[in-house]
Amino acid sequence: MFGLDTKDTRLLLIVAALALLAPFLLNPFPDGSAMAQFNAGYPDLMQRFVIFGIFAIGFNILFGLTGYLSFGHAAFLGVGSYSAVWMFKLLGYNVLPGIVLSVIVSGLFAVVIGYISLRRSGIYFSILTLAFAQMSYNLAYSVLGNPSSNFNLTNGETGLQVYTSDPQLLQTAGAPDLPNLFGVTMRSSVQLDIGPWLFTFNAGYYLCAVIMLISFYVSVRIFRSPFGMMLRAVKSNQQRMHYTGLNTRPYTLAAFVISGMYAGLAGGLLSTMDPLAGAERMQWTASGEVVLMTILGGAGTLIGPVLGAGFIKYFENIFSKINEGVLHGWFGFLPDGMENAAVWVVEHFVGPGWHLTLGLLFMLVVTFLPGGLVEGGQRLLRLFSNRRERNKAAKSATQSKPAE
Amino acid sequence: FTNEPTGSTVTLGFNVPQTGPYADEGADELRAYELAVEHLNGGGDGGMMNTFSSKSLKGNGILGKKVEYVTGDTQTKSDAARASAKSMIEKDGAVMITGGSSSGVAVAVQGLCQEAGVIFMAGLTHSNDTTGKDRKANGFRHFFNAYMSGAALAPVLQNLYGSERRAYHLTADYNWGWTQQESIQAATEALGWQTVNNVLTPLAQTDFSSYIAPVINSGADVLVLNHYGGNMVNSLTNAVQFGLREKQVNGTDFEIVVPLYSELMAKGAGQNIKGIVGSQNWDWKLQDEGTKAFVQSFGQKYGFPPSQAAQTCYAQTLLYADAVERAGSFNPCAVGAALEGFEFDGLGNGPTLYRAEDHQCFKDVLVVRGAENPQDEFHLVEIVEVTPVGQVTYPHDHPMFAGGDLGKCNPGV
Amino acid sequence: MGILEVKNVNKRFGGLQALGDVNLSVAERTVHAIIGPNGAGKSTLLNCLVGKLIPDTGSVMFDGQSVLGRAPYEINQMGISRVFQTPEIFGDLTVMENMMIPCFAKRDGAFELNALSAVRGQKDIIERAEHMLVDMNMIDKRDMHAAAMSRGDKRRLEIGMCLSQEPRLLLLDEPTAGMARADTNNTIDLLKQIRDERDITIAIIEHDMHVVFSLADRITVLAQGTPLVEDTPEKIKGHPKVREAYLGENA
Amino acid sequence: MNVTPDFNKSANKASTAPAFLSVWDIHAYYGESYIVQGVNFNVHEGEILALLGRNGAGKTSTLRALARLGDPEIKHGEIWLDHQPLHNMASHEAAAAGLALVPEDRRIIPGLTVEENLQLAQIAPPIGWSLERVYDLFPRLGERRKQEGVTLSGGEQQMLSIARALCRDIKLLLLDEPYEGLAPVIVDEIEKTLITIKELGITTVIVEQNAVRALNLADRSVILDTGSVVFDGTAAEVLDNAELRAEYLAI
Amino acid sequence: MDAIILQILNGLDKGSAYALIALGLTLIFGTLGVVNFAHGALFMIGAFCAVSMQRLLQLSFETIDETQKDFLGNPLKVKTPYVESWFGPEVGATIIDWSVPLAIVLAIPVMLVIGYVMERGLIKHFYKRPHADQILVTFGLAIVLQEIIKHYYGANPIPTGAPAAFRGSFDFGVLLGFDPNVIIYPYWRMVYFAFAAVIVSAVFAFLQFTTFGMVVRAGMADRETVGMLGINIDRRFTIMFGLAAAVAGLAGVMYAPINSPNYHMGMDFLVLSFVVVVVGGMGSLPGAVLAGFLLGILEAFASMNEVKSILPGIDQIIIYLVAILILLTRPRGLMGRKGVMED
Ligand SMILES: Nc1ncnc2c1ncn2[C@@H]1O[C@H](COP(=O)(O)OP(=O)(O)OP(=O)(O)O)[C@@H](O)[C@H]1O
Ligand SMILES: Nc1ncnc2c1ncn2[C@@H]1O[C@H](COP(=O)(O)OP(=O)(O)OP(=O)(O)O)[C@@H](O)[C@H]1O
Ligand SMILES: CC(C)C[C@H](N)C(=O)O
Ligand SMILES: [Mg+2]
Ligand SMILES: [Mg+2]
Repeated sequence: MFGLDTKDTRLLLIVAALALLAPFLLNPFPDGSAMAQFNAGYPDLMQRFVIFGIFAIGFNILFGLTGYLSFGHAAFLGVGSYSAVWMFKLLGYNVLPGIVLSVIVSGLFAVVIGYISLRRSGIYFSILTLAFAQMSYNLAYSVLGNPSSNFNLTNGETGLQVYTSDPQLLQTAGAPDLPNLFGVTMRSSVQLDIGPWLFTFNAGYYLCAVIMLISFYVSVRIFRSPFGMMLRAVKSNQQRMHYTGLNTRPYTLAAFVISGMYAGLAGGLLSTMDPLAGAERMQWTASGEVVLMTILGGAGTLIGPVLGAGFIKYFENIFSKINEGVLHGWFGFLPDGMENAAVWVVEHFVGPGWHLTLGLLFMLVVTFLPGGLVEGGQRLLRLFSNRRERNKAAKSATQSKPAE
Repeated sequence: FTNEPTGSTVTLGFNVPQTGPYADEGADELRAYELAVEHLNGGGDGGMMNTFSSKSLKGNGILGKKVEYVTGDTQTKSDAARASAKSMIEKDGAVMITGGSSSGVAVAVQGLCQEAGVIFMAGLTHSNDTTGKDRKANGFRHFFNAYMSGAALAPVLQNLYGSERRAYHLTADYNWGWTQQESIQAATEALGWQTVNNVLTPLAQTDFSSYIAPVINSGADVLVLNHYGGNMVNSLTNAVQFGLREKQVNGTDFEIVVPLYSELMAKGAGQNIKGIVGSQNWDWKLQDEGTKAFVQSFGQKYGFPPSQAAQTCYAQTLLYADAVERAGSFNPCAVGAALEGFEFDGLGNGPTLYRAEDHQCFKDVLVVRGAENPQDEFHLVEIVEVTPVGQVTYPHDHPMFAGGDLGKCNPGV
Repeated sequence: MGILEVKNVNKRFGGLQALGDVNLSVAERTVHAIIGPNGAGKSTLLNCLVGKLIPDTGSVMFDGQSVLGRAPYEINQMGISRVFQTPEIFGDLTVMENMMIPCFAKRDGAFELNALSAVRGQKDIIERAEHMLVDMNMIDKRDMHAAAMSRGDKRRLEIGMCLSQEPRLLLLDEPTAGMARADTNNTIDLLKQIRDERDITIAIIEHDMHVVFSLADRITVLAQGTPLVEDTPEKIKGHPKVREAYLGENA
Repeated sequence: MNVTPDFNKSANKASTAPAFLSVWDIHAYYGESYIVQGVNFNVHEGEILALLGRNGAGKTSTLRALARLGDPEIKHGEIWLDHQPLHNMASHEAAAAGLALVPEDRRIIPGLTVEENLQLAQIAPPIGWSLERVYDLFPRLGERRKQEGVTLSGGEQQMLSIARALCRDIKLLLLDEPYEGLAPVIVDEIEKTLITIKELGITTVIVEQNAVRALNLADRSVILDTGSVVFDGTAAEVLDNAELRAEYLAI
Repeated sequence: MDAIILQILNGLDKGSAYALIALGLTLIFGTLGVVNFAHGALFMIGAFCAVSMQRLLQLSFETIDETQKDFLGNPLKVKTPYVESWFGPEVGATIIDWSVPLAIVLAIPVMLVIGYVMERGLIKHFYKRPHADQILVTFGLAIVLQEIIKHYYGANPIPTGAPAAFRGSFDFGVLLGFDPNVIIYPYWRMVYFAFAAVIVSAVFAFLQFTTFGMVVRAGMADRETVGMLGINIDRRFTIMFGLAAAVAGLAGVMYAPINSPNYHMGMDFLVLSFVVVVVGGMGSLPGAVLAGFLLGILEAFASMNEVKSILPGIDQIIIYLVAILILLTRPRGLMGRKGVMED
């Protein structure tokens, strides 16, 4: 289906099902229960899952396939965000022009940066991209963002936002004063009450989810295309490619630009969900984050980057919010002394300590699952299927011994 | 309206930096919030609820609903802060968001609360923009701002150092730095000081030596450090290393001024801060009843005195609760109306006005100085003068605050 | 006038004159062997032909066009393919994919953004690659990781990859080194076959005299960077200088 | 051919003299793939053993297992060299115990000069030939001592790799295709060197595609096919047994 | 003229910090081939060794002074450091004053142990893994180390002064014939520069005049072969790692008086030091040091007002800009070796 083989089609359908049912799947615990803290099925976080999923999928096209490790992809995310907000400022709150422009502008930006950076490979390439992104960040944070200067492109630390004095040329009188798609605001939600559960279906989320599915689909197509194969060949042996009559530069540049456009798209979507673009989006830590997402999930795999993005965002948003009060709630059933002890121990890993947990998990995952979360999943699957097979194979086992 | 509390409880969202360079400020803010919640729910000794001029709070929660809270990490990044605030609103049903310790974050979160239809009670934010260019109907600021720092400091500086001074500014190159510098330059120039130079320094800078060195031969005799947090600790340390404090220019002693002060910064700067003048929103050594009550209950609970960050956040929480009580509703528009133009006393800052036009609090501003011989680690800062509120008040359409528009209060869905 | 004309090529590495005034003319549709002691400059000469090295002086013409100053991929697209002395293959890819890549390069040229069509759908390429694998006697290794093959197999794969491009000039740097006798013989047969069936010119470097003498139409002996003699195999076999400097007693 | 595990390590089918190197039923894996599938053989002190077989038969894998390199991993079996249990050692310990491997891809260390490559072999004891002695044997290396090792010609690299093994004081030399890529005269040279080495009493295992040459040199021979031993006997037996040669060596 | 001399001095000083960090980093990164994102954390831990030494020396017992009150109105507890009661107030105070130099004694074993544990426990599994995995694991480690430090020492900077003897500044200008007080330079920064010079030459000497360096270089290029030659490369890698950790730690200890240590100071330096190492060229120690000084001096010049007024914001991007220019004109940085981390 869709020009994919059955395995990929199945993967795509699973991802689609997960994305569309996310409001249910991410809210497994009834409201008000102690575990409700772990629910992730609210619009903002779900949006982040899919948007950063897009970012990571795009990054993976470059890194996973060609092995070129860009340390400056956040620059494209930022450029995309700024472009979208500028569209809101100039044209109005319909999200379409913003999304389109963010992809175009980040693509152009990627052409320039990629053209220069791809002259080098390995760590030298990484540092070149890093340098470009850091320059963009520093300039966006200060020189290009001074509200009192005539040239205020980014609005500095505060972040670029829409002011009532902005032109908004296409904003019609009745249209909502919030990002919307032909009148449906990104913020609008439908809620469904089932017993103690409350499920929220948010317009913005579904827009992002659909775009994510399209992005994912495109990435599967790229992975399975001759182009994708060429990119893997670049990673494997550039020398051989040259002597096989292939010019690697346009291949890597195309991959770079495509992944830059994915990043720009993600940035644009971030702005449509929340119309403010901050400079930190371009900082090296943000570039590092997408690297971590991709590796954590499994670089070079189709679904890995999305998993990695979800994993990191989940920690950032859920674990950081568990505070002492919540912990006392959980351990309230214990006798006082033990309650305090338990709270004291766990406290180090949640709330302000969520970074610690994240750091430890990075170390554990990469040490024990070299292929990232995807490998973890595969091992689990293999464990189950092995058990089944072992039962089947038990009888014939004697024959399969190496015989000379 | 958004997140109308229907059950027996009401949820507030405390959005503070738990990681990053302001994590200590964030931790202190959180302590204050927890204390405030305890007091609102009738626990503890009641703290400033006893000294607060408005007597609507009864220690039975807010409008009879028990106060619960959720916390989040802003990481001092506008993005993360907004994400965290959004999740509090969308997931936890918070009806008010408060906290933060940077202007960028405050402006970003304030904008979000405006769109989402909840009240935002800003924590630490000192930029003029928060209640100037970026003011919002749903947002309120108790903390003072850069203009007020300038206005409070200038006369003291004139007293201490005369009106013939030539100032050299180092300014953190971001929004807060710019407004701070603009304010202090205007205030000092009005007294006859000259501004020799203003040099912008990158926010990420850690070693300021190459910015300090040119000061030596610039002919300036005052160095103004428009820096905050780690920036300020480092630039001040560097300035002292380069011997600026022992320096004499044209027969007068060279002086350093740090317009925005905090206890935590003073601690970070150590020896170097001694005798250096700056301004603060509040200090635990003030002798009014509100302060004493607050220091007592905070000190009992945590074992050390509260910072100005703690006081601001505590006051914001009480102010919000009180406004709800007086309005009789959690509706942001009703709460906003109750806060607008509200005059009160007993929260540690003397008589205070929440101005209707821009939602900025007007109250006395402290001019402080690094203590020469601190008796212990809590006495690093001493109060030089309490600048009366009249001297720091400005019209709401003052040019430094122009271009803003509160808009209409938004109660959300 | 040969299809390949090398004139007065010089190449120095620091103090070492790796190639000194090399002149070589390879006639179209012949097999030309280059032999010579280790370090004579044979591989260096090939490097100059495919753009890996640029000679200090001299000219290299292929089919009337200069190759100097062109990037390796352009030279390949002109019709020159090369097998390396140490196997250069795509280790992370499967054997089949290794074989498909040159087929794509042949069909689509140096770059083609073929990003949305599935590899599966490229019937012509698949057919070609499979055909080539059958020819190379490695169709059973179709889905193996290329890096996991034994070295002899890697070399055979690389030859197959070059052949699948149907080059007009094929440069082979010790193609059968490390190859088992049986496969060496197969390779000789294969090369003979393509020499006879296709419009191809082959330049081969080999230390295995069995291979050289079974295939070559002409032989150039290189020593210390300069051609010593160029002649037919029979003459070379008997050449006293060559025997002394290169072949030794057993040849 | 079925070789039963031989618990008496000094016993040997070919002779009754005690074995110096005893390889007993080793099974080795690259990750999941099972490659060396039960290899047994013994070598006597001072003997040369020719280990033969097709491409991919598992010769290199066997040598690598003996040298205790990480890949392939031995999951079963024992290796004894002069009463020392190699199977319990890491590769550097095996080297200290007197084993040296000349690997098939030569493994000249990039970034190091020729001389540094040799010096590297003389850091950990036991140390063998002096650099002068090595340069005497391979004058080409002496001339190029300051050149970066990896820029040597293929044949020169092969010399360097053998020379590096000689820089160590060894009891057992494992050669993986030492003649590959060498000019015939040099092959003669190296053959002479191997005879010298044999005279020094060093035990040698040689893997070579040029089976006839190797068998002429060797005392005994073991033939591998798909990871297990299919023949174990004297070199003469192989040379005489046309059927065996045809089936496994294609000669 | 005086301004330029001053900026050169500043640049040298910044440069020595960059050079020292880059030196340690390049030992691991350019020599062992491990992208160590935790290197900044090692620097930070070094600085906190200075803080800990200071705290250790200031360990005090409490006596109650009824005459004074604390902030809650209770009698004040007065703290007296043990060293002052043991050695008398004056000697005690001097010892406390010298805590930063004394911390070197603490830092060397601490850093060696940390380096050892880190390498044996974690890094050794990653030599053969892709750089991306190394980044992930060392980044994770850096976060963990930071969080631990933050947990014990808080997030705000902790002042850690140099000994009083070094606290002033030196009048360079007089030496060069300028008016007094025109070119002055802090003593401690001169100490730092000298210290950096000593460490850099010591490390060079160690790697240059022993075969150790060659072995480690060879080991990075091809571990297997080096092992095959009887060399226990693991042990040498461990030593190398410990050495690099110690260099980073010492750089941190001595840096403490220049900028008060805080838990994220390592991350602040990390990115820049990676840039420095790469601009210097992978695998080249002299390159790293040279690039450190070059970028330090350029940064100092770019922050001069004269320059900034022509190119606003240049000081924020100068390092990156120069890095790009250098990498585009010299493919392997200033002195990089071929083939090191190029793929
Ligand atoms: N990049 C280089 N730098 C320095 N010297 C080099 C370089 N490449 C090759 N050489 C030297 O040039 C000479 C010729 O090398 P080349 O590889 O062409 O020899 P060859 O004839 O192919 O030998 P073989 O048959 O052994 O492969 C050798 O002595 C070699 O050491
Ligand atoms: N790293 C590896 N991972 C998986 N399989 C491998 C690996 N290396 C070799 N093999 C497989 O092991 C088998 C034996 O390989 P080996 O290199 O030992 O053969 P060989 O006898 O030395 O062949 P040749 O004569 O071609 O060198 C081959 O089928 C090869 O594909
Ligand atoms: C923490 C604040 C009081 C200062 C901060 N830099 C700001 O932007 O306002
Ligand atoms: Mg060659
Ligand atoms: Mg082999």
